Amino acid sequence: MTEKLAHTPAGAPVRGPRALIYDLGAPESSCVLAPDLDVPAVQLDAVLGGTARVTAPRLPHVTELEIMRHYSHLADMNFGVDSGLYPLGSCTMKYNPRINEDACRLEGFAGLHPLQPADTIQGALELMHGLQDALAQVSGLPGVSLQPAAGAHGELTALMVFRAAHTGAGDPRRKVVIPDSAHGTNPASVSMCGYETVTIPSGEDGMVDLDALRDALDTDVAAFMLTNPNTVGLFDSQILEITRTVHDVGAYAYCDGANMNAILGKTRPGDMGFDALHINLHKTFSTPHGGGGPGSGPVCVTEGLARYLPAPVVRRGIEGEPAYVPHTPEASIGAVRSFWGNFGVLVRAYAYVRALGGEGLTEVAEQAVLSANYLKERLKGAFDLPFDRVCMHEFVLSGASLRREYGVRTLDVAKRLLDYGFHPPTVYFPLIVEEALMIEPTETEPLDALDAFADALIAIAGEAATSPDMLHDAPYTTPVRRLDEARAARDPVLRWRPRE
Amino acid sequence: MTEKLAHTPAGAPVRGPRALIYDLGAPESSCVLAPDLDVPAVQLDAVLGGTARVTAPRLPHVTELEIMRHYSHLADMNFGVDSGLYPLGSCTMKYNPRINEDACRLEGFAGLHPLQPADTIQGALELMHGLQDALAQVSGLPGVSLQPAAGAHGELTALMVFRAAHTGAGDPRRKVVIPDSAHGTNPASVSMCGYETVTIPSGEDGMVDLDALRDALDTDVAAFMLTNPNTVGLFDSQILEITRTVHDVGAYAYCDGANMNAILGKTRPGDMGFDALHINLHKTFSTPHGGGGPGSGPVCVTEGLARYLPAPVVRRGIEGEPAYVPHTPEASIGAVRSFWGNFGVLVRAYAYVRALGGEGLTEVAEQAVLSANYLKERLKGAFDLPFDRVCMHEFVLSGASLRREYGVRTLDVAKRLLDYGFHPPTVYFPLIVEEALMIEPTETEPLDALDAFADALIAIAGEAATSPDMLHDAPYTTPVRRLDEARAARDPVLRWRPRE
Amino acid sequence: MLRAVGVSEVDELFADVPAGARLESALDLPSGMGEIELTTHLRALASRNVAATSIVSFAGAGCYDHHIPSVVDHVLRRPEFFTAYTPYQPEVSQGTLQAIFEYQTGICELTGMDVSNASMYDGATALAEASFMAARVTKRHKVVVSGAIHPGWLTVLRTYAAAGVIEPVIIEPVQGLTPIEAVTAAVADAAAVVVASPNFTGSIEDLAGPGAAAHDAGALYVVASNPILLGVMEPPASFGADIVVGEGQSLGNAMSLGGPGLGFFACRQQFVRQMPGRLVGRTVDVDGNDAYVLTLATREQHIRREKATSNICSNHALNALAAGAYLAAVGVEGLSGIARSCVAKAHYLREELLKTERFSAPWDALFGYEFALRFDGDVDSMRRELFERGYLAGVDAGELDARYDGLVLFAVTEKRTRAQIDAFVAEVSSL
Amino acid sequence: MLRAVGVSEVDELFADVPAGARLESALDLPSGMGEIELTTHLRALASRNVAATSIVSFAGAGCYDHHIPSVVDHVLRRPEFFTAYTPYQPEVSQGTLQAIFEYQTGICELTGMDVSNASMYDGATALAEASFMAARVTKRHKVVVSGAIHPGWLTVLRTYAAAGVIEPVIIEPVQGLTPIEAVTAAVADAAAVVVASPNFTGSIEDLAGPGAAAHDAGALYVVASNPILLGVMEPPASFGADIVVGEGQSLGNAMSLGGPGLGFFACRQQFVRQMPGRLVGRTVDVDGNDAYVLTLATREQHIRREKATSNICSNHALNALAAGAYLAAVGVEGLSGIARSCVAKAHYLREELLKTERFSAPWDALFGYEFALRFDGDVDSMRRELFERGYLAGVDAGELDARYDGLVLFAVTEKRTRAQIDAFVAEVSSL
Ligand SMILES: Cc1ncc(COP(=O)(O)O)c(C=O)c1O
Ligand SMILES: Cc1ncc(COP(=O)(O)O)c(C=O)c1O
Repeated sequence: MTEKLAHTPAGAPVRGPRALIYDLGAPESSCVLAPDLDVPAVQLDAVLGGTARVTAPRLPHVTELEIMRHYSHLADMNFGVDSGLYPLGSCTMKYNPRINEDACRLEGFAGLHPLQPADTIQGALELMHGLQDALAQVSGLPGVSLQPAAGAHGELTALMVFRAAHTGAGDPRRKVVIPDSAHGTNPASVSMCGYETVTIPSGEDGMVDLDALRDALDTDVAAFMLTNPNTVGLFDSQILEITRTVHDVGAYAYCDGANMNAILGKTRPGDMGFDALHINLHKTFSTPHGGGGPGSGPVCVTEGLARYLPAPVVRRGIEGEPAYVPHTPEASIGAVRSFWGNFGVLVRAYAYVRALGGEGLTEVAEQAVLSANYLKERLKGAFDLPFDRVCMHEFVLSGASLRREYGVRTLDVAKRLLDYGFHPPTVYFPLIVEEALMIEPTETEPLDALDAFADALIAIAGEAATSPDMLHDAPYTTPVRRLDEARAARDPVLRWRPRE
Repeated sequence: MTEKLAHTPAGAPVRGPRALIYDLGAPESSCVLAPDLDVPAVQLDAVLGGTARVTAPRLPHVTELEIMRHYSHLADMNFGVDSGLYPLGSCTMKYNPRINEDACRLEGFAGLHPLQPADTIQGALELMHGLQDALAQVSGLPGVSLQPAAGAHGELTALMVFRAAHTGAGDPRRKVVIPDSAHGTNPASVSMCGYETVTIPSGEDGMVDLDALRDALDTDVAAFMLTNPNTVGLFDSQILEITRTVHDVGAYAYCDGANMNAILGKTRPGDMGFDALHINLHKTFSTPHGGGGPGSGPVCVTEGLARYLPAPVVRRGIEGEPAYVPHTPEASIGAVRSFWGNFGVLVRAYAYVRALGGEGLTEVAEQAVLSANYLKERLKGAFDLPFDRVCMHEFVLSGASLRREYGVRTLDVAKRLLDYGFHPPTVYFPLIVEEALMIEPTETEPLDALDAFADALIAIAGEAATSPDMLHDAPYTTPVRRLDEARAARDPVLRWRPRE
Repeated sequence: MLRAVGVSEVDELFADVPAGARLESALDLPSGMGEIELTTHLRALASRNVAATSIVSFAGAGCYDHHIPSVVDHVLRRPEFFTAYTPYQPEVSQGTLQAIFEYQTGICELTGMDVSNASMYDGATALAEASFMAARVTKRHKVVVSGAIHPGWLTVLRTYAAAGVIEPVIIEPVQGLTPIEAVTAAVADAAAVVVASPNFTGSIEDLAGPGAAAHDAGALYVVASNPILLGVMEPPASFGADIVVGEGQSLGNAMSLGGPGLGFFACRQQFVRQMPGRLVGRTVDVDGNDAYVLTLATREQHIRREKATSNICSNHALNALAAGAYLAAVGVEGLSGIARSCVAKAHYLREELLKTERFSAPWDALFGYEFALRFDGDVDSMRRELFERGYLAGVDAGELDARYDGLVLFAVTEKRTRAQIDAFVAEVSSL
Repeated sequence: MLRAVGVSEVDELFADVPAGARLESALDLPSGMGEIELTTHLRALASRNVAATSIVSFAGAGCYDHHIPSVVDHVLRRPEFFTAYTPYQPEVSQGTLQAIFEYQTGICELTGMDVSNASMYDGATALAEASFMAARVTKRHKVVVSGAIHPGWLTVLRTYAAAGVIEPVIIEPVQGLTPIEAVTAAVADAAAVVVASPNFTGSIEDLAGPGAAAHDAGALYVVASNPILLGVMEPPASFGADIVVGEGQSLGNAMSLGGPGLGFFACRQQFVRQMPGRLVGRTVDVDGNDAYVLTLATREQHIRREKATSNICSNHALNALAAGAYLAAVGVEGLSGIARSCVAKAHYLREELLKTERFSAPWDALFGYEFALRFDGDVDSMRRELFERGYLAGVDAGELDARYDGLVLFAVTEKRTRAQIDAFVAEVSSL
């Protein structure tokens, strides 16, 4: 006991595994009850016609104190951007400004019902209109839908738009081409939209292999999807040729905008020749990731495609209308989710845009790229650097040598970083780099933090040489340690059950 | 390095000592700046007449990310009621309901200027009036001032009222009698009010020694101050005789209401014969302690003394006035601080009163007393129990035997409790019990938590027998360990200075 | 930093951007604002809206003004939760993972299903994903859908269906309910039968019939539920549901103009490997401690790519966290009490509105806490007039679907008091 | 539990309460409310107030409508801070302790003093405590106090003085300033000379004169400061202050009807052992790590009892935490910018108000961001009328002290815009 305690951090019950909330409390506990009924009671069985519940659900039975302690304890076991550097490549884990959190909680935003008359939500519509404008401006693509709930949802929406446009033009198509470095959502969205995925290999240099692209393109191809800057953190300098080539067969060029943070104010997907783009507001526009969501994935399209966007979009009112009104584009595909979009997220993104302005957004890109290059330079001695050139906002290291020489894998390095107090980078993505470590520091990390992170990774590379076995067992200091993931998948336990 | 890291908890930079915020950041960083000036600029030196600042203060230079990380890290090193059981005797560390925190932040409360016209703050005045009423009701003393900022401030206020009353009656007095078990604020308040403290010893049983009291009383005594239930957690059953005796010499009986939590709805200081009382809203009325404050220490007095209370109090308006108006009692002592009181704290206390109602408050006392007795019964085998009888909301154990038999002191026990994830009880107070451990569980702790705490204390008593040395070095698992307090006092370092 | 990177100005780092794609001018956006101006600006925008929560609202139609327990937002404000990414590193993500595991449990308990995923974007997309899943499981395309479901959800389903993966057949409602005969007639070769209860107009459907029809035809049975009512209504599992979906906004999430909400998605154990979305499972770590982890990821896009069960990546984890905290705050007693309160108040309002004779009942179906009435005048001007007087007089159902022209949909939550209802009815009478 | 305790009902535990003192009836209080009703009730109360922050406020007089950086409240909401007690157990209180140590540093930097305590209740009590401390240090009683300090603070000082420990001698202001001759005339045998700059009417005092007078007479020099202005004004230390106190509400704390605010208290090193209040100091732990701890506790009531330097126990730690976070958020550039902005806007408003000719200058003193003007009509009805139009037209100084009858005190913070000022002045002109 003592021994164990001596290794248990402060507030022992506050760290390490914790009972499920379903196993806490006394049976009669609860925290918020309905108010006393001030209207005549109803006989549930009568009004519900025999569908009244027979067996009550088993829900937690706890007091408010127990709830706060429980979630405080859980929070203590979590690592967020506020806990330390979170260089998850492709995820843009920048700081989430607190004023955004305040803004979305203002009653004039949080308390709005989605079906209120338009003249009672003019502030909200003005905000969405302003955000549409800003996204059109940074993307160079004038048609904007704020409806998609996340990046993948935006991809799907854009593909639906392409389908509608091709079908509308009497030119239905069946295939979508993507490079092998693409994020998994791209091919998955392709399938959901009823297209077939054609994957082309990337070039040696991580860029699009133009020949492979040309080979894959034909008049049955609806679109080519590309992340640019791409998933190895490089800007594809052939981009104008790529989009031209795609357009040549009557296909659309789609930009996965997950990496917009690198190019804000420096170059615009529309100017690169893309026809459509999604933007992850939860990456580039500083809205929090929420432990997995909610995000928001607005889609920006060319003027020609704007008529297909899902409804509603917000436009300025004309004579006799309020200043801003909802609008259904003429050939709208319909709607990809309920109501307007993830409005609470849009408020945050809008606040961010207004805080920074055009100049500030441009500085974001510059600093993000500068910080990534700085880290890359500091780290390229300790790890393999497959693409040794200027990178954009992120770069990919490889642990191939560490693996070959010491049998230390990238996973070990990642887990060991946890002991040093850092969140690991994205690992094993993109698939085209062996033992990949994809590092995106973001512009909000101070130099101190960048240096401390580089120091840690360099120290770990040293440990790989001297104590590889120690690394296999890392981490040592986290609330739980390496998990048996195989067991979780083999025999899935996906919910609490009462103890017998 | 590895060795050390292996003992460093998750998110290493998030636990353990941390750099001062003054040593972080880059020189040019900042987070919130003034808006661009939209009026003519002024020449500071001119308008300030040569008092313009020559050398700028050295303030932190950090980004918002750095601020949040810094304070998140600091918070992680802190233990609050939300972290676990906090049985600090005499402090009533009950759960702080979150709705109170929401309420005091409503703009209609938080955004009020103290000198707004009364008709523009009717909601606030109604709230304060309601709280005055509630405190009068639970105390049995009809005159209430919400102005004092804390318990000690309330004591001082009440003593000032006594002084004014005696002086007003042409009977000025010089002494105040207190028992040796009194809290330190009592004699300190006595001195601040220009009185002399006369300390009388407590009886063997922890109660007032009536004979000693009678001996100390004379017509130069202004007041007798008593905590009842007292600081060993017992209700003094001679209370009616005590207050009668005090009144017999023309002195006032003052109740230190720090222990009101035990008696809500069961008995009232006014009915016990007390003339005045302070109530710590940050104890009995669930407002948070804030890491040391702000609290609030309203004073309740008899009808006869109400005319001396500090101004303003809130009364109902009469013909032609708003519903509630500020009022200066006819013989008011003046004011003991600026404006109305700690209004933000009053809002929380009011919310608590309204949430519980009379019945709920009474249940609070019952459960607080029951929980304390339960813990006492569970622990009396493992520690000495100087007063082995029914207690009120708290009780005092003694570590005298542990000290004698194993050389383990109460301080060791307290520090060891930290390793088990509990905040220690109040130790070495009251002064009249050797190696005291004063335990107040409060009514909000669930049975599970009480049992876990009892188990931990019993385990530690066991460790005292088997491994006393281990206990001398406890705690082992906290962000920092035992501190060199002597050094802090010998050579005080009370502020950051820039590194040379 | 520039020096360390070996460039003399930052623009050199953007040399890969070809001349033709470079943005030569500055972004045409309003210039940045400090926090002080921004606060003023945002407050001004917010004040240009009239929040439903600041007046007396009877609007529902998929987004409800339920009480949000104070503790929920205090949980959500913990930065360790909201500033974290998807819990890919379980060693430092046990907070999110355990909270989601608890959320999954709550959804299973409410719906009676075996497994719940970690959340979807909203109820409408959850329903669309359920249809896609049924098509995958049954290798069929036709989806027989009650036309009485939310018109907005129908639109989403139709939009998703344009890709050709599913083919919805919409069953025209009769008297506000889904006619079982029409379902039976359409069900042959169907991948799924989809019914919502309560449906868009608040009516409670007979859930047993369509379930039997579905199963007889080898189709899956997909039911959309209201999670608050599941506190007092028999779970869809009892009627044979294979997949249960719904909008979970009511469980502790602000209305926030309808987003972000919470799509919940639960199904029977046998279909778990066909589910869309993330799943959190329990396992042990090397020290033998219980620990939680994302599992069955081979269904997902980052592993399975074009063969994935869905393209979803970011979900609505924080909303699920809110739902978990909500269920903990109310417990079974609170939830059933809230549901009873809503139901009783809705029945009271309907009675009183009928008494005014300005409203008439379009049909006589059972309902929970939402119902449709026909107004004897112009719905739009009635709602505007009542808005001026401080009431959000339900939802103009005809605005969502011409099929419902003239109908007003009223929802009554536990937040409404009898006094508010009486005052509202008095205003209606005085129109 | 009853069984474990050995009683059959809970009332047995209250047997010690004598019959005559037992409360036989139930408490006469409104019955309890669930969270839902309570939320409604509290919102209704709040809405019966018009928050100064929701209109355009020019009120100051000791409580100021400065911008509170968003980050400050996010820090304060961490339950580990606000649900903790006074940091008596340093091993699990490093968060509070380090934050206070940083706060103490900030106050020292602003005031130029050597040491700051961990906070007092408010500016007024800090001033009273400073006078008591001076009496203790000098073993004298007389305190020569500028009559130009805040009338509310004067009242508090007089109230505290009734105990006889100090004897204030109030120096009547002349033309809104403290006449040095009068100070010099009164200073013999004084424990302290007390001056505020800016004073109640916003005027900047000559701080050097009274300091010299105090020191010549062997008295301590106590100065009350405005912490925002210390961003651009020379610290009181430069004028010989021995103790500097003030109201710190402006540093990140809501106005909240004037409480809780923050009393700051700083002094020269040589007096540290005579200071009231808590002090946090740095030391090391057994492992040699830097650590923070409450120190010099032998000054305090729990150790020294009747000989303590003050009776203060609970202080305003959380407000000090807010002040520390505030100073971090604004930094030196932000603080001086905010101060400049306030000063410039106040000077602009004064100019414009004088142009209306409804106001006249009672004197011609230098000022920071608060100033007094004489109104040519009834102050009360003017303020009421402007309130109706959305303005809190300063503070009626005569209400606080008859000496200021007819004077209106205007404070202008960085939150006010020129547009607001111009619109306000236009309203004044139209009166
Ligand atoms: C390159 C890329 N594309 C698409 C996505 C999917 O975005 P979301 O998670 O918002 O659906 C991601 C997210 O990680 C990504 O990195
Ligand atoms: C018995 C007793 N009296 C008085 C006080 C002083 O109260 P405060 O800290 O609110 O000034 C305390 C606080 O601990 C106490 O326990």
